[in-house]
This record gives sequence, structure tokens and C-alpha cells, in this order.
Amino acid sequence: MSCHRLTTTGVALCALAFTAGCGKEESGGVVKGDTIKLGAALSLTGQLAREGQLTKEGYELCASRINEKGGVKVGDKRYKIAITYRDDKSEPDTAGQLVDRFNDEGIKLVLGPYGSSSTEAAAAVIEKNKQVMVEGAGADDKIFEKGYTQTFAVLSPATQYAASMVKAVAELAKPKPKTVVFLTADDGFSKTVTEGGEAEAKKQGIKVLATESFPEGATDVSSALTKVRGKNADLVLGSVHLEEGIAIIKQSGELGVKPAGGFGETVAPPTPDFVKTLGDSAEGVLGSTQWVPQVKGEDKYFGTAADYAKAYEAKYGRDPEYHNAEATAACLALALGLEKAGSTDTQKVRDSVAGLDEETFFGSIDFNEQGENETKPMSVIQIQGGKPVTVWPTEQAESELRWPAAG
Amino acid sequence: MSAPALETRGLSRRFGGLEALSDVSLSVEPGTVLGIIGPNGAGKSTLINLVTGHLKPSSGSVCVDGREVTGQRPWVIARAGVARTFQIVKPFRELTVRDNVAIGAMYGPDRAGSVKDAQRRADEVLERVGLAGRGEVPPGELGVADARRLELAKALALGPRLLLLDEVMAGLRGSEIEPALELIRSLRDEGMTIVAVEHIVKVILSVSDEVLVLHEGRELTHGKPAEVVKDERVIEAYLGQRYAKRMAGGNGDA
Amino acid sequence: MTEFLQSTVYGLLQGGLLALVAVGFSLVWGVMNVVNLAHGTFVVLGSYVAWQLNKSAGVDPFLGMFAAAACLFVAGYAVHMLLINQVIKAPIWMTLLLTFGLELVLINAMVLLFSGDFRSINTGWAGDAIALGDVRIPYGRLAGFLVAVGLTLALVAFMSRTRLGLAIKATGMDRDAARLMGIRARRVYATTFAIAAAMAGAAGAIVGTVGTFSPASAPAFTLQSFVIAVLGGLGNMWGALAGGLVLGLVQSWGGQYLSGTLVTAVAFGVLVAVLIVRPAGLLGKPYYEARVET
Amino acid sequence: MATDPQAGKPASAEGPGGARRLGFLSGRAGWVAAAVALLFFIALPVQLYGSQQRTLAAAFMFVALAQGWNLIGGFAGYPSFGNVVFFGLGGYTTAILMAKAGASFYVALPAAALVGLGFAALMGVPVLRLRGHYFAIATLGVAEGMREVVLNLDGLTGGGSGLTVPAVGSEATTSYPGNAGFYYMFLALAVLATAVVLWVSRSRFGYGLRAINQDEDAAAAMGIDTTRAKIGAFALAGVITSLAGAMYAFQQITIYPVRLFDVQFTLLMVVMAVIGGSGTVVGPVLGALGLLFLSEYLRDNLTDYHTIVFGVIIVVAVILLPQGLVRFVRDGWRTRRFSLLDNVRAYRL
Repeated sequence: MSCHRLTTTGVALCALAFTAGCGKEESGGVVKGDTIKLGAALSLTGQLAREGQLTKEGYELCASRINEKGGVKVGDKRYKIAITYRDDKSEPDTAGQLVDRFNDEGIKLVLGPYGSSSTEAAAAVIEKNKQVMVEGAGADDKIFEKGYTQTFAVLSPATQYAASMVKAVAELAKPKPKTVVFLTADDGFSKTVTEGGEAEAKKQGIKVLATESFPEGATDVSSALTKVRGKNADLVLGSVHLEEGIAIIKQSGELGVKPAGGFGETVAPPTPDFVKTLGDSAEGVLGSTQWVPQVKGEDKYFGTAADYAKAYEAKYGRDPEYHNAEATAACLALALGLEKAGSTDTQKVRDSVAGLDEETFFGSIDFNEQGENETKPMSVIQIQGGKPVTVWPTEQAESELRWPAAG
Repeated sequence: MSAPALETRGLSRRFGGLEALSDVSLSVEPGTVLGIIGPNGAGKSTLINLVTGHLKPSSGSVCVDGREVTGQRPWVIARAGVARTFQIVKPFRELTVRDNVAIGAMYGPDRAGSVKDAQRRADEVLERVGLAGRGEVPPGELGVADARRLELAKALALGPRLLLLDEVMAGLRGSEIEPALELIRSLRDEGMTIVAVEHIVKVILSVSDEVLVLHEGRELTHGKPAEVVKDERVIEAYLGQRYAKRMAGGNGDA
Repeated sequence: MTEFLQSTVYGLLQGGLLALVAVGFSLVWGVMNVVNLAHGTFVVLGSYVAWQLNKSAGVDPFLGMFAAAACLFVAGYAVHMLLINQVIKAPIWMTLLLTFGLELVLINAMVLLFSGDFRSINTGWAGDAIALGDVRIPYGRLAGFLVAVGLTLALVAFMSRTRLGLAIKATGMDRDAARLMGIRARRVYATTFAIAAAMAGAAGAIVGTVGTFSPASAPAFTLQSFVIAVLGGLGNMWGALAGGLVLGLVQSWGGQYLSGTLVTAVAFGVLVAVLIVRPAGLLGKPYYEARVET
Repeated sequence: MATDPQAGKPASAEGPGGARRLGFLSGRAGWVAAAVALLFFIALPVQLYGSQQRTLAAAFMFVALAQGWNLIGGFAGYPSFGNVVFFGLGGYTTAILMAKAGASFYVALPAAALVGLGFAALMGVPVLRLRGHYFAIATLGVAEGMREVVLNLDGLTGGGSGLTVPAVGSEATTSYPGNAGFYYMFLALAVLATAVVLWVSRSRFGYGLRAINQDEDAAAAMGIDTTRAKIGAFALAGVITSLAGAMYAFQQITIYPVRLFDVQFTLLMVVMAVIGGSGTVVGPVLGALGLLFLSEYLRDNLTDYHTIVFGVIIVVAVILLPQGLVRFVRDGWRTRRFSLLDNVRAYRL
């Protein structure tokens, strides 16, 4: 009798053991034969599935182009690049868990996830495991105030997003706007962006009349808009992501919010969805972007920004936008770091990435001491004729800034 | 003379416009049986629910052993030594019969020390009500009569001083009623006070010391069983002419 | 002063729409004692149907709405027969878990079918607005409001005047009694669930026109339906309309006079308060509370 | 110890009669199995990778969450859909104490438990007066509302931009335990939670809860103070869940209201407890371990479809095993008939 019972409990336990940990996976180092393995934990499902996909396209283009050109020359040997993708379901703790998993599989060189919160979670684990992460989609300056040494961001920090539009308008707009109103989503990234924008506005002598916030991911911003309508500011700036950006323009039309100068928004205007969804009410809206095909700079893998745009168009059949470019730039920076280090030892690669000072299709890549690409300016576009057109900085401008935008 | 086991003064309860019970005052001496009869909707169950705290009275008061318990929560009244059965049986379906009863032993006034003691006491009570050996069975598998016995066992396990039986004999066959009556008499002889609501008049007459007749929420009359049965108003309201004739014909025995 | 008027107008218009989103959810919960966590996905599915019709055939969303309602009616009927009916007599939170699984499946199926993009149905006229002094009433939202209130009133009439409507109410009150009178409870439930899905589909078409939607916005619609169903009283069609308008106004005024981010906290605060003070909801009738649960 | 398998009914003579427990794990064999499993899990991490330890730590966390829910949903029959409020509060109490008051984690942890206990009692008094759906929706409302409140208290909680626990770098108040450390921490919590549920299931308090679950009026008539019992169960659930939240916050280093009060946590703990077998001791353990490894496996192998398949599995499991795995096996063991169709037929119209 009792042996009958013990056998059943024994069986149950072995089953548990099997699922719990089926032995160590073979821990290949960073290098496997003639390829270097990189890891990328991305949001392929969940809230940020859309942006995760764009980032993956950027990484894919980088790997395929570098391998076409014979791979990365490290010391005297040339290596191909292979990227392992894993889905973090747009959840920060899953992103951290996956980076840990890469570490166990010996993958020390990691490309960043999409979004500030996942990047922040991943950065903490990277620091603990002494891996190296280069990312292009986590701009929140807070990530770089923690004393982390292993994480690098090729994109300009969040404080630049709104500030660049304020600079562009102050420089180009005739008549120069005297007052501005900020609409901000209630998440870390957007709030940092707004702080940067407000500071720049003061510097440019533009009076900040109000700052109204709304819940993250809100599709109804009518109450914030009704509050600012009375202010009749010359310029309305939104620190938002795509969904909130579309809601602001759509509901402003309905509520009759017409700033004398025009609208400016972060993240949303350069993405194709923005114009597709809003149609001609998107006309004249300013947008700050990390990259445009007119960026000055060249490198041996992608050539100029225009060459990159052609390469992307050839592979994916549509024009690239900055989410793709910043992802490719992150992968490129890691490749250049490997080349300069002349070795695949993680710490050597880290030091060489930190010391990078390169001109690339994405602009200059020169990390400051916290790992931010501070010197790289952002570009400003305006929707003209249903297409995002570069208007600032002047040396990249494709056409004149139309101001007042609505005119 | 010790305080009455149960005393209500001017007890009434309204549901919106409906006067379910109005101004009922009764007093039950310890160790006696009060039978309550009356047509459906006379307020019998309402009275019990008011006494046990499952319903809050609209007015009036309830005292147990001289202690005021009006409007108290049901478990406070239960712990004051008042146990009850429900007209529609309410077993704990997923617990075994023994556990159903054991819970009474665990939470009653003189609660058992441990779960094991409670279960031992439960077995004794099951013996007493005639459910010996059915401890392991889930209540769902009990017949009507056994389900009623379980209700009684759960109440007895509390070790109450006052027992309220809400039609505990309903649905019992003739042969099962006699042992149930025997049990009630033995409980009374041990000093238990019992208030029994029943429709089977034969049962009430044979076991009650006093009888209260309710009609449309009001007290019609109360007194010794033999007198009450002959009372014109009771016959009119409840017993019906045929019963009266049969009683008049026979020698009017219980 | 115009700010108050503007936010009141906006609150009412939004409230009417929210009522249409929630009325089906309240009907299913009140009548069938089923909490459908996948209700929000039905709304978004309705948006996609209208969007697809608009994109490929240029059909105006307010016409596409009927097609969306029809598609969702069929889908709702099938979902009930295949899935919900299997656990209809199980404890209440079985249906909660079942519909939670269903929500996961539907949201991610939509991501695969339509990608995670944010979409909106572009109609020429929806964006413009009538101006009454400073207060602006956008055509799109006004039309949405009128249609939403119209459909809800139609449902109220249907429930109290047609044979099937009465059968649904009767089954909701006491299923076994209803079955004794020859009402085939399974068919009635399936029709109820289908009607609820159709109303959600219609609401989806309108929401898709006045706002933006993506698969990820489905849970938000379900949560709002919770608040409205409880506010109005379960299974009470009038209640759903009142609950929707109240929630619309609370969110609009809340956004206006409190900081924008507090709006959702206010909505849930109202939900919990109403539940504790008056579980039957503002207009809910106690008899729904005392429904005989087999 | 005479047992008569021929009688088709395994007498659990040696264990106290009590509610019918899992046939083959009751009594002494149960204790042996539990001890073996515990030793196994204690020895396991040595040859595990960091990420596998982290996965198992997550599994143990969900065992604790599912057991916490089991107390109020399984035993007392009050299906709370807001347990994540304790998870979030526990997490934020710890993070705030460590980040703002420089407290060590081992001071913040008991504080988080107290907050969980206090909030459960405070919230329990009004909310536990509601029953069935109304209770479920009220608790959901409280959890969603609390997330918004935490989101708006920027000064204290950092609001939308999150809050960082000083765990790495110079000003760390407590050294970061790393994957192995959290593995043992969550293992201990899972064992504690299961032990509490075991104690409750065999105690007078547990019987009282089961009575309330079956028929609250009858329970009250038997002298059970239903209000105190329900709040007691809710408070126990609150403590266990807030402890899990505290450990999770320390592990994540940076926490966000949107994540700490995510309704997904509540729904997952309910699914795990119910499919494992709510109202039993072993059910939630099997449910949590099984479902978590399932979702990990699915995510690794079918990156695009894993959520769909996970959803389908939940739907099928709810239809075929409404009473949960443990009770299905126990009834099957008792009646020698393991038929899934009976379940479907039982609840179908």
C-alpha cells in the first residue's frame, strides 16, 4: 500500500525536476566559430509591439549590411554578426530576466529594448552582470544618473526632444512666438522631455503659460485641451508618444484649439501612422526626430544618411524613420567598438565603445562619461504636403519652415 | 424562579408595507417545549429568524436567559446558547457530514479544545440523531430524512440551552416521526428548552407543554395543547372544520 | 464659464458613447450572471470591421457600424454556444477566467492580423464642429452620441416590448422557472450574448471614428464597462445609459478641475463608493439583487 | 493501520478525518513528499543558471501569490480581484523606505507586511459586506484606484517616472542578493505561504472559512463570527501578497505603478489557484509552477503566438477542470472515474 503511494509522489517529483531546470545550456562564449553573437530583448508583443518591430528592423538591417561587407574586423580576424531576439512582452521585468538569460548563454554584448522603462530595467541587470549594452530607444536621462558604466545610448537624451523644437522655432519662425503651452503624458520620459523644453523656452525668452498633464496612453485629452484653449498661446508643444500625439491633433480640431503659430509634438509626427491616421489635419505640425535622411555624417558600412535610406527602402520597401535609424546606429556603435577594441573581451569592448568619436550616417557618436551621446543634435521636421520634411537645423533643411503653420 | 429561557416583548417586523410579524410577546420557561403552529405565511419562520438574529426586528425586544440580545449578530446569539435548524436545509455541501457537525462543536458556547475533539463530539451527536456511520459521506448523498437529522445534529453540536426547530419533521414518513419525538422528549428531560415550529399538529400536541398559534403575523391564541385545539378561532383559521369534526367524533387524544 | 460648458458638452457626448460600449456588458452580467472580460475586444473588433470596410470599400463608418454589429452578433452567438455555455452553471468566477483567456486570444490574434498600429477611421465630416458661441460640438461625436442613445433606447424597447426581450428578462430572473415555461434558456442566453456583442461592435465603429484604437485599447473599454454597469445597476438598460452619462461627466469635469491624471482614480473611487452604499446601483432594481441563483 | 483499497475508498484512517484531501498525498506520505520536494528545491540552484534561478524565483513568487488568493478566494469563497493592491503597496512601502528613508531591506520587509495587514483590515470592513460579483468588482476597483493614487503622489512615489531602490552602486542600503539570493527568498515565502494555508486548512479557523464559503447564514447560526473570520483571511492574504510585492520591488530595482498594480498579476494568481485547485493546500502550488513553466516554455518557442496559446490553454482548462486539478484527481481517486466530460456536463446548460 504505502509503496504504491510513494512511487506516485516520486514520479510527480521527477516531473517537477525535469521542468524546473533541464541542465545547463551549453555556454558558448561571445564568439562561436566565425560569428559574434549579440542579444536583443525586444517588445514583440504587448503595448509597444509596434515600436518593437521597427527597432528589430533596424537591428536586422545593421547585421545584414555588416555581414555583406565581410563582417567586423576584430584584431586580424573578420567575424560575422548574429543577433538573438527574445520577446519581453513590453514588460520591464521580463526584459531584465531576458538580459540575465543572455548572460548565462555567454552573450555579453546586448542591444537595447524599446522604451525607457524596459531600458532602465535592462540597464540594472547589465550593470550587475558586467555585460555591455548599446541602445537606441531609452532616452530618459534618469537612466544615466545612476552611475551605470556599462550602458550607452546613441540617441540624444530626452531633454533635447522638446528643446530642439523650441530652438528651431525661436531661430526660424517669423513672427517669433512669444508664448508656449506644454501638454505632457504622465510617464517618466515625457516629463523629462517637458522639463528640457521649459528650460529651453525660458532661455529663448518664450513665456511658458501652462503645463497640463494627462494619463499615459490616453486617447481622450479633451479636458487638458479645454484648459489650455483659453490661454491662446502661440505654440502648443506635446511631450507624448504616438497614441496621445494623434489624440491631441484630432481633438484640437474638434475643440477649436488653434495656436497662432502651430503645434509641435515629440515621437508621433515622424512615424508613418501619424499622417495616415490624421490625414490633412496633420499639415504643418512640427516634430522632433533623432534622425533624418539629410543628417551630415558618413561611415564605411552605411555611407551617408541618404545611402542608409536607400538601403532600408531596398530591404523593407518603405522609407525609414528614426526608430529604425537609431536601432541601426546602436548596432553600428557596438560593431565599431568591437573593431577598435581589436578583441572580444567584454571590458575592452566597453572601453572602446566609451571612447568612440565617430561620424556615422546617424550623425556623431561620442559618448559622455555617463554614456549619453550628448553632442548629437536632434532634427526638426514639419509635415508639409502629407510628408515629414526636415526644416532644422538649417544645414540639413530640405525646405523652409512654414510659419504660422496653419496659414 | 429563574428568568424565562426565551422572552419576546412586542416583537414585530415589516418588509416594506407587509407586516410579517406584529407585536408578538411570548415567554418560554427553561426545560419546556413551546409548539408554534399556524398557516403558511403566518410569520413562524420570521419569528425564528428574529430570535436568532438573521433578521433585525422593526420593533420589540428579545431576551435569552434574561439577557437582552435584540438585533445582535447571529453568532453572538448562537454563542449565548441558542441553536436553530433551517426550514430549507443548509448543509455545508463540500464538507463531510462529520465536519458539518464538528463545526458546531468548534464554535458553540463550550467549544471543543481541538479539531479532533470536535470531531469526536460530532460522532457522538451523529449517534444520537441516528446518523451513526454516515460521517464520511458528503451531505449531498443524504436522503430527506437524514438531511433533517443532519440539521438537528449541527444544532445539537453547539451544546445549546435553547433549541429552535423550524419544521424539522417536515417530509418525514410516519415511521420516522416517532423516533424524532422520542429524541425531543429526551432533550427536554435533560433540561433543554425547545421551540418547535411544525405543521404536523399531531406532533405539536404530543410533545408541547405550551402551544402558540400565529395567524397573519399576529398571536391568535396560546395555551395548553388540548385547549388550543378546541379554540374556535384556531379551527376556523388553521385546523379546518374536517379536523374539528374528527376530533369531536374521537376522544380528542393526542 | 465656457470651459465648464465645453467640458459638460464633451462629458455628455463621451458619456453617451460609453453607455453604448457598456450596455451589452451590463445586459450579459445582469441577465446571465456572466462577467465578460473579453467585452472590450468585441468593441475593438467592431472598430476594425468598420475600419476595414472604410479602407477597402470607402463605406462611411456610420454605415459600416451596422455591418460591424452584424458580424459581432454572429461572433457573439458562436462564442456563447462554444465556450460560455460550457461553464454557465459553474461558480461566477469561472466565466471571469474563461473570458480572461478569451481576451488574451482575441487581443493577440488582432495584433497578428492588424499589427499593433494605432488606427482611426477618417471621415471628412467627423472632425468639423458646430460652434455655439465658444462651445464647439464636433459632428462626429454628436452623431455618435445620437446613435448611441438611439441604440440603447432601442434595446430598452426591445427588452420590454418584444417576446424575446421578455424571455431574456424572465430567464435572467429565474432560469429554472423560465425553462418550465418552455423558454429554451440556452438559445436565449446565446441571443443575449450576441446582442451584447453586436452593441459593442456598433460602439466600436463609432469609437473608431471619433478616437483612435489598437488591440491594446481593449482592456480599457472593459474596465469602463465595469464602472458603468455597476453605476447603473446590473442588467438595467436605463441604468447603463445613466451610468455612462455620469461617468462621462465625472471624467470630463474631473479632468477639467482636478489634474488630468486623477480622472481614472476618481472613476474607480465612484465605483467602489456606489458598490458599498448601493450595490443595486443608481437605478438598479432590488429584484435583480434578489434573483434566485440556482 | 488497516486500509482496504478493495473497498474502493482509501480510508484516511491515520490522518484526522477532516475535509477530503488529496488521496495519495494525505497523511504521512504527504509530509514525505513535501520534505523531498523542499530538499530538492534547496539543492537545485547550485547547478542552475542565473536566469533559470530567476525563472524559478518568479514561480515561487506566484506560488505565494496564489496561496494568498487561495485563503480569501478558495477557502472563504470571496473571489478577490484586487489582491494586486497588496502587491503594489508592499512593493512601494519597501521602495519608499529604502530610497527615501535609507532603511535597509530587512527593516522595510516587515513594514511592508504591516502595511498589507493594515490595508486588508481597513479595506475589508466595507468591502467584505458585499458578495459574489459585487465583491470581485469592488476589489478590482480598489486596486485600479490605488494605482492611480500612487501614480499621482509624485513626490512620494515618483509617480509615472518610477522609483529606484538604491540596490546597486555606492549608496545601496542593503547588498543586492542577486539571483540566488532572491531564489531562496521567494522559496522561503512560498514555503511560508503554503505552511500558513496548511495550518489554516487543519485549524478551526479554516473550517470556519469553509463553512462561510458554503453557506454564510448557516455558518453564522453555528456561532462563527463571519466578519472577523473573513477579515482575518483577507489580512493573511494581504500580508503574504505584500511580502511578495516587497521582494519583487527589491529584485526589480526600478518599479512603476503601471507594473506593480498590473491587473495581470491578479488574473494570473486567480487562474493558477483555480486551475490548480482552490480551497486545497497543494492546488495553488501545482497551478503556479505548472502555468508559469508553461508560459516560459511557450514564450521561448513560439515567440509570436505564445500569448494566444496561453489564452487557449486557460479557456480549455477552465472548461475541462472547473473544480481544479487537485479536486479532479481526488474525486477521481475516490470514485475511480477520471472523466473530464462529467465536468463539462455538470456546468453546461
